[in-house]
Amino acid sequence: ACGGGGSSTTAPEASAPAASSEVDTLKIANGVAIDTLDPAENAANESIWLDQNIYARLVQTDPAGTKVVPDLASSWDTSTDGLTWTFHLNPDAKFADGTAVTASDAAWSINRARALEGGWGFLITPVTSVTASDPQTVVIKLKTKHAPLLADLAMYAFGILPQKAVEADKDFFNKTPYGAGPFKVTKLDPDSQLVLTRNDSYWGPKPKISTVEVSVVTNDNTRVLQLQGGQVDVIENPPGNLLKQLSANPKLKVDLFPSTRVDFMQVPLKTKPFEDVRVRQAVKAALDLDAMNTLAYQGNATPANTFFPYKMLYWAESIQAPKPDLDKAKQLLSEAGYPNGFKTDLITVSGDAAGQAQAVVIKDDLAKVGIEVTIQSYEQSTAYTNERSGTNGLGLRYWTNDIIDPDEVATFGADIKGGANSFSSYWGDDATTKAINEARSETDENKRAELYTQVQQTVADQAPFIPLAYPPFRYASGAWVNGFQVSPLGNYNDSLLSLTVGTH
Amino acid sequence: MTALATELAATMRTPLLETRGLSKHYALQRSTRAWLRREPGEVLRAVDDVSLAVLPGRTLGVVGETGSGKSTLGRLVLRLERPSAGQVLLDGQDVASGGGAMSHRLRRDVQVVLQDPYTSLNPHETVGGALAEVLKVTGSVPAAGRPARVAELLDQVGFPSGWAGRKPGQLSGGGRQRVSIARALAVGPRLLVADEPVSALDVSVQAQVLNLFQRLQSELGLAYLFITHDLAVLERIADDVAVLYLGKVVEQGPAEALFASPAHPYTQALLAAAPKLGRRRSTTSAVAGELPNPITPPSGCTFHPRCPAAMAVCREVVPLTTTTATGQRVACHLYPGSTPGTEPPVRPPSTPASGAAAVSHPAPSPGGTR
Amino acid sequence: MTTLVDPAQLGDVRGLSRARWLRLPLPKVLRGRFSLVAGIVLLLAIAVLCIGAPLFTSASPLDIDPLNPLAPPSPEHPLGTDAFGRDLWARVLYGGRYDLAIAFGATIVTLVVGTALGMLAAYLGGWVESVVMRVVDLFFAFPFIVLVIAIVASLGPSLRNMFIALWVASWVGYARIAHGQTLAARRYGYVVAANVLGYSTPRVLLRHVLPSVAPLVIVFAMVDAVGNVLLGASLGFLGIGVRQPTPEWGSMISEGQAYILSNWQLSLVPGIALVVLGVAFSLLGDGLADVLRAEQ
Amino acid sequence: MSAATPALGQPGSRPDSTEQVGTPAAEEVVPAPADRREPGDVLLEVRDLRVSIPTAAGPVHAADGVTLTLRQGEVLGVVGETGSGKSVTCRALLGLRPTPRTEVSGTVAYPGLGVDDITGLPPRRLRRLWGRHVAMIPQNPMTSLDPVRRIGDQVAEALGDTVHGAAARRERVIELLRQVGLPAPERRLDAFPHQFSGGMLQRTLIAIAIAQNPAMLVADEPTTALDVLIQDQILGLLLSLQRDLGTSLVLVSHDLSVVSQVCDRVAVMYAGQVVELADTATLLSSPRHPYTRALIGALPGAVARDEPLRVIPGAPPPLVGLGPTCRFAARCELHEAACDEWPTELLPVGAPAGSPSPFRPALRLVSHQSRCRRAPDLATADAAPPTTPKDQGEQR
Amino acid sequence: MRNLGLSWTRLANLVPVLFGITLVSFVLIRLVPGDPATQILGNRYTPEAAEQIRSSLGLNDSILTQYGIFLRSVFSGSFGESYQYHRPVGEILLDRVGPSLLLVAVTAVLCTLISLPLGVLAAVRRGGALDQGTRVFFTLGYALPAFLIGIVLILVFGLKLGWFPIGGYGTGLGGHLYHLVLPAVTLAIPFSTVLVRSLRASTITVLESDFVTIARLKGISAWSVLARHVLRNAIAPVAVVFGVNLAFLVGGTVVIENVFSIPGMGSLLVGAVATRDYPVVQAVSLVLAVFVLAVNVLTDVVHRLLDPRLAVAVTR
Ligand SMILES: Nc1ncnc2c1ncn2[C@@H]1O[C@H](COP(=O)(O)OP(=O)(O)OP(=O)(O)O)[C@@H](O)[C@H]1O
Ligand SMILES: Nc1ncnc2c1ncn2[C@@H]1O[C@H](COP(=O)(O)OP(=O)(O)OP(=O)(O)O)[C@@H](O)[C@H]1O
Ligand SMILES: [Mg+2]
Ligand SMILES: [Mg+2]
Ligand code: NI
Repeated sequence: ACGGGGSSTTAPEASAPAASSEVDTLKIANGVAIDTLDPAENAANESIWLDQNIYARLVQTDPAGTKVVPDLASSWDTSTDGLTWTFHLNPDAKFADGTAVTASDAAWSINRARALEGGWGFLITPVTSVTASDPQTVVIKLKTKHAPLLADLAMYAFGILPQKAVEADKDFFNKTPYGAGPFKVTKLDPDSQLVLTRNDSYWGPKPKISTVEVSVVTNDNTRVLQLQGGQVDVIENPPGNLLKQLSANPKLKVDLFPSTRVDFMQVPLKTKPFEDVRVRQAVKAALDLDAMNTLAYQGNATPANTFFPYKMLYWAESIQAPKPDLDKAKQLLSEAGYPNGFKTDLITVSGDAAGQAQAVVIKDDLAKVGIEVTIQSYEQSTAYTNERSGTNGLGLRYWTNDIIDPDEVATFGADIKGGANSFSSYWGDDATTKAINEARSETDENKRAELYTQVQQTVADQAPFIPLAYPPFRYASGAWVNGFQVSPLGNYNDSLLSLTVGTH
Repeated sequence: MTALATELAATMRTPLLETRGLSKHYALQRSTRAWLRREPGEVLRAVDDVSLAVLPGRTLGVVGETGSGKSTLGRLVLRLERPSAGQVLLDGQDVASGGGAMSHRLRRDVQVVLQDPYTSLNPHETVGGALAEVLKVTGSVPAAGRPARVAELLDQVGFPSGWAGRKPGQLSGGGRQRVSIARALAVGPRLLVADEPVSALDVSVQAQVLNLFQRLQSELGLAYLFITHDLAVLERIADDVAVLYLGKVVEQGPAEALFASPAHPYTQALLAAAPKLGRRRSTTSAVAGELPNPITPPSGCTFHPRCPAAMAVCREVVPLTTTTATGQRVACHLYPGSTPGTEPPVRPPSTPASGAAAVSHPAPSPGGTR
Repeated sequence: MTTLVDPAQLGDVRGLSRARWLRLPLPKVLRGRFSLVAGIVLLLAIAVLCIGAPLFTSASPLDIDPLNPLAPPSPEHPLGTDAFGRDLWARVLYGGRYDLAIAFGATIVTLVVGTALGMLAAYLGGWVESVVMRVVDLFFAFPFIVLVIAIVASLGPSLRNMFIALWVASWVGYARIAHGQTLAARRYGYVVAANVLGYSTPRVLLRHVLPSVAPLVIVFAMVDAVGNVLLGASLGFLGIGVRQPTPEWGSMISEGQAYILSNWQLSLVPGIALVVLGVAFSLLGDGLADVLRAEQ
Repeated sequence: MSAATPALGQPGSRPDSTEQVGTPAAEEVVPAPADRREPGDVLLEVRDLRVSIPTAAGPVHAADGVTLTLRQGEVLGVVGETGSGKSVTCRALLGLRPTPRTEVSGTVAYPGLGVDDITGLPPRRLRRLWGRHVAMIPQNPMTSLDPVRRIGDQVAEALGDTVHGAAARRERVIELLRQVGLPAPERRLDAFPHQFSGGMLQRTLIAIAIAQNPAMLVADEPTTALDVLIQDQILGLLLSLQRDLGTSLVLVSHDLSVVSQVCDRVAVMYAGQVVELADTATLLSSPRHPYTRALIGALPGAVARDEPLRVIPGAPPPLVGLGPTCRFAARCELHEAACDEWPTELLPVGAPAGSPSPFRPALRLVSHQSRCRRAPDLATADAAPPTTPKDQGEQR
Repeated sequence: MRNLGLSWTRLANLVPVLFGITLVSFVLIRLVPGDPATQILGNRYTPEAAEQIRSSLGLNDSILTQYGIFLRSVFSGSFGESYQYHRPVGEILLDRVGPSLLLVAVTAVLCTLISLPLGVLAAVRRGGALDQGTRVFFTLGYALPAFLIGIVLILVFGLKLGWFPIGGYGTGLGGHLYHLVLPAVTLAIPFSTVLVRSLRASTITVLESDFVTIARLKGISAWSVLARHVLRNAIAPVAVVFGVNLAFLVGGTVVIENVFSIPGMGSLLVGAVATRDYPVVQAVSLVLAVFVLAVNVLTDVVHRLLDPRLAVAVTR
């Protein structure tokens, strides 16, 4: 229940009746290649965010990331036991090839995503069936009540696909895939370029631009240079240190959007001395989250107080972010039997500038209480594999939400049985597990809030991992781009409907 | 007294080193196509059925043009390469079948002196160091006695022993050749294989080294297998001479007889072509034509395409070795007994020398030929 | 990204300008050899600056200063500070230690191993030669370094892993040179004589063949040392150089690369240091080639 | 002196060969003075030629005060040990320098060609001389032809503009190759040098040298790299070409036997200087320099087998920083204290100038010259030099 | 028809090398800790799901079976299916080969344009200003990391002067070439240092050789001597240097592809190792090797064409 506030948002509100765009192409430079455009299989954020421009879902999250609003389903009803959901499709909805979106397409698509091994089906485990009762009506049956159902269905993975076309061509997603979203793909070169073209069959408001060209430019500096040279209009992730310089340029602007990203430090609970909660608390007390914010994010992030994303649903504002207290840290360490500190490793992902900076600050902070840290950088895959065992020293990781409901983060982060071993800390607490399960099937908002606050507080006290920062999404764009907006979930499909590009 | 004399005579007859039917055939790489078609590979007969003997204390000179197989013969004798056929005998014993003891003996008894004075010594070792190394490795002299022995060796080759600390780079070609000889002497050999040891030296230095070779022979009783292309040198130093042509011995015999009346037309040509001081030359030459390709040697007598006395039989029949009246063993159809199955000889044995001379025989002294 | 093999560098000393003014009272080998003297002087200067770093700066290369990142030059920080407020001058000085370690450490191991393999292959011939030279071909044919880079990235950056990458990448050059030189040396009179004298294979190889193989290999090593430092820098650029927060020129350049638009000195200063080191080594290589050739 | 020489003294073979050569075209481009190939005329005049090569150890004086004349149709031999400066001197006659920074002084003039002095001329100006008037036959035929170009092209290149038209040039090339005794030349035009033996290469190089019928050929050890039999062939060929074309020939060799077989006159070089100069017979029969005597005595055939060879003790001095006095002094058996005071000069000794050459009566000899202070004593001494008892003279 | 030096023996010798490369890349990538399932699952990782994926990818089979399957896929040309892209690796390769190939080709052309005149002129005017200048320039070029050169080039020619695009690959052949100019220059600078030096040295050697003296003595002009005799002889050995160092060039493209955002093979390989996409790693290794070997064979052919002595020297 909060607006899109947070950090500075320099983009003006999209003026409703703006004339059509002067330049009808928007060029975006992303830092990461497209892994696939099959929504059920997507993993890379950048690709996920693009999916949402192509495939409409039954419902969607509003641009502020706070509530679920209609998409293909213009309305829905719930049975009184909360176990049967009926969705009524918009009769105007059409796929980009002009054929109508039918309930059986929708049911097929959701079932496809559910069935995919290693896919996102587990989120909606309580669902027993998804069927089309008539061409305009989708019926979803549950075995237990499931509060996050709508939020889950708004997720990209449950995008509605043209069943016939997908089934007819096994290379559908590698060529020029389309759905019922505002854009369709006209050129796909996963490692360098994606061209989105306006879908003229789209039932909703037509975008003012006709084409979006997304290029993949992995080198951070090269992206900035391309923006400075006017070769692109919007770039993802400009290096933090350049933000000041970029915003000083009247032709450019820096956009910081609130995100659901939470940076945290993983703690190897299975090993000495971290099995002792006092040691974990001492580490937490020694950290200077403000300094970290300054050096890693140029002050643009917010020090994290809980493991829930900043200002999202049920985020416990009341919990205090830790402040450096070296005396307390030293005292806790002595109590735990480590008055002179100890040595440990800190696993980081190489090439992640912010993470490296955080690591350097952590090393420096912990050195003050006698803990000697060796920074071990690995390429992402190895880093995560090493961290996952929970035995290889401290580690830096982050989380982002895919849905607006906190069920996902709570399950992964604090439920030892939730599949991710409480963010691989292997920390468990029966009360917390119970609270999370209750919250999932609880539909009363206040009760849910209470349960989630309890979970957040326990995690903050027990410190199985230590949340560090809430960084914003960083974009930079040319002053000639009007109305580029990113939702806290990272997608920008809503703004593409209304933004305009001027000559430059 | 008489018993000793006969024994002596017997040992004199046992050669120090002997080769019997020694051959070295280099197989040339076959093209893959030839290999696939199972065509036989080409073979270069660098040394072909060579039988020679070096007597103790005597010098066997080996002469021939480039590529005639002189160095290969030397390498075979030194067992730096395995023969394709034939044997090398040391004191009448086969080296190959003699096992480790035999090859050890070969390394002690037979040493080498090479042509290029600039690569024959390790440039990074001092003269004294190189000699001491030999003494150390062969274990013949205890460490304490080595400096004295080194000095002795250097003295023996006429190299100032005060220069033992010098490196080869500081020496002239002649100096290096002396050190090479001293190094070979350090093991106490009985035979030196010398592969063109004076070819790279200036006349004045060449004279010094030749004198040295001769003095060492008389002082130490060394035998030499002396390889060279220079007949003047050979005439001076050799007791016996073998003439090689395309891997085969075409003529061999006592040096004196061979130089006085060369039997084989090839030997005659070599002698005619060798420049002699003060002899005025004409515009004609001893022999026409080039050395044939050793991979595809001519049929019959391999010298026939260039031979001024070639006959029809030479093109077809390989001549056998026969002994001439003057005592050389020669493989040439001009001599009785060299053409298998044809007796009497095609020509009387006395004429061959004059036959060759008709082509070109040098006038003995300078005189106007134009 | 292996070191470029440059026969010219190995064989060419003709273009050297022998400075006439260089008539200082120097040991004989140094006299008149501008390249050699300049190379030694430069390398010594770098070594003194880096090893004696505490004498030239009081700042620590590791202490961060969150309040003072990316500061411009000041009396306190002669070259300013980096993104963590660390003193750039101190980092350059201390960082050189690692580069010298890389230049020597990585190079010496490949020099020894590669040379030994090449020599053995050429001298022993037969199947040993076939196997070794096939492997050499393999390493020459495939840009192994790319694979190794990727794999080291997975193993995690550290000086050790970087050494492994450098070793894997550059031993072949030595093996090739040593192989060729040994083949040639096998025909030298003194090597033939050593065989006839009945010397053992190790003795022939070490005492008689090695001295003629060494010069070219050593000159190549000078080139390779620069190549190794550069390769280290490339590893740093791909985020897999030495471990944070270790200062090492290559990784400093690549860290600074992120700031090249705002604080270019962060890359430029270690870049210049690297070039100076490279120039020192290539002068030394030229000079050594000159000396070794004169000795022959 | 030259006018006195009757042109008829030369046998008729020359017109013969020039006709084959297609002379009219060739004659036209040659400057007028060159036409007068009168045997006996002075073709080349070298005076006080000095060549100094800068090295790290100081300047090397590879030629130090060389004075020579060469007449039309004469064969001059140059002998000396390795490093005595034979090659540098002879190349300097063509205007070649061993390194770009080598300093050359003195005069090298071609009166017979109307060329005053070529020392110090840039290659650009020398090109007029090269090929047309002077040519060289190198020591090592294996390295003297461009390995990547066909034999025919390389010979054709040497024709300059004496022959025009592709077919004519081809004909001329074949003719030249036939002239030098290359078998089946028309089939070998497309061959590459590596397909030729050393002897065939040397023949090709001789063809290149005589392509424009030059007045002078410099042959720098043309047979040293070759086998005895081939050496014999090449020397015969050179002699017959020299005779047929009337070319002057400078023949360099380290082998006195070779030189004595072929040359009219011989210059003996030692340490960058000509120490004795005489016609061949005189030189061999009454050498007037101890070095020449020693050289003759050191030949393997000079003494009987059981006698040790006579050797020259020591080694030649390095050519750096030598003074004006005798350079052979340290190795000389006739050395006296007075020799160390006496700056050497090449002075006439013995037989008077102008007596006819025993080989070629048309040529008249210059005086016998020697650089030895004691040359007059040698005239009376026994022609054969005394023996040196020991062989242990090796010094450096 | 002249023998181009492409002897079957030579080609047959490449087979063990290629085989070795498949083996080495196959084993090496499997030695790296971390497994493909982790990558595929990402946040959704559970041990069970991972196990499921591993068995469906055949990673639980014996290593020999896996190698056999891989070899079969090589011969079928499909190279298997990428774990990450869910596409046949062959197809992915087809997309990526172009940029890399073009980059190397443009670089090679640039190298030639840079080194040929500089190397020869430096040798002809040895010790002159051009020689010294070339020397300094290339000492720097050799000692500077390529990525730094690349960034500076972008700053100057991309941003300041605006002559060339800042990264990217463009569309159409013209577009590709235009986009590849800066990256190719970046690669060409260090690569040329070697070529210039060896060309200079070989030119000097040729200039000092006997046959050049003989050619000059024919009385032909200095330019004719240079053009007819010196150039071809000097270039021949440099062709070998080029081939020997080709792996360097291909290795260098990894970094350059990153700086200039070119979707080539280098970045594909690095990415594939990072995601443990075994089929891609194996296929890219093989293709890169084939490419390098092919160019090496090509430089051999060029060398043989330039130097007739080698044309028949199949022996030995
Ligand atoms: N290792 C080898 N492989 C193949 N052929 C060889 C080998 N060694 C020598 N030959 C050939 O054998 C023949 C004889 O060579 P060898 O060196 O014995 O001749 P040589 O008489 O010593 O010649 P030179 O006077 O040039 O030293 C030559 O044709 C040579 O090419
Ligand atoms: N390029 C050079 N650089 C330095 N010194 C040289 C050079 N060329 C010749 N010399 C020196 O000049 C002297 C004369 O050399 P030259 O080649 O003329 O001797 P040579 O009589 O022809 O000897 P050889 O019989 O060995 O051919 C030698 O001492 C030699 O070292
Ligand atoms: Mg030989
Ligand atoms: Mg010479
Ligand atoms: Ni000789």
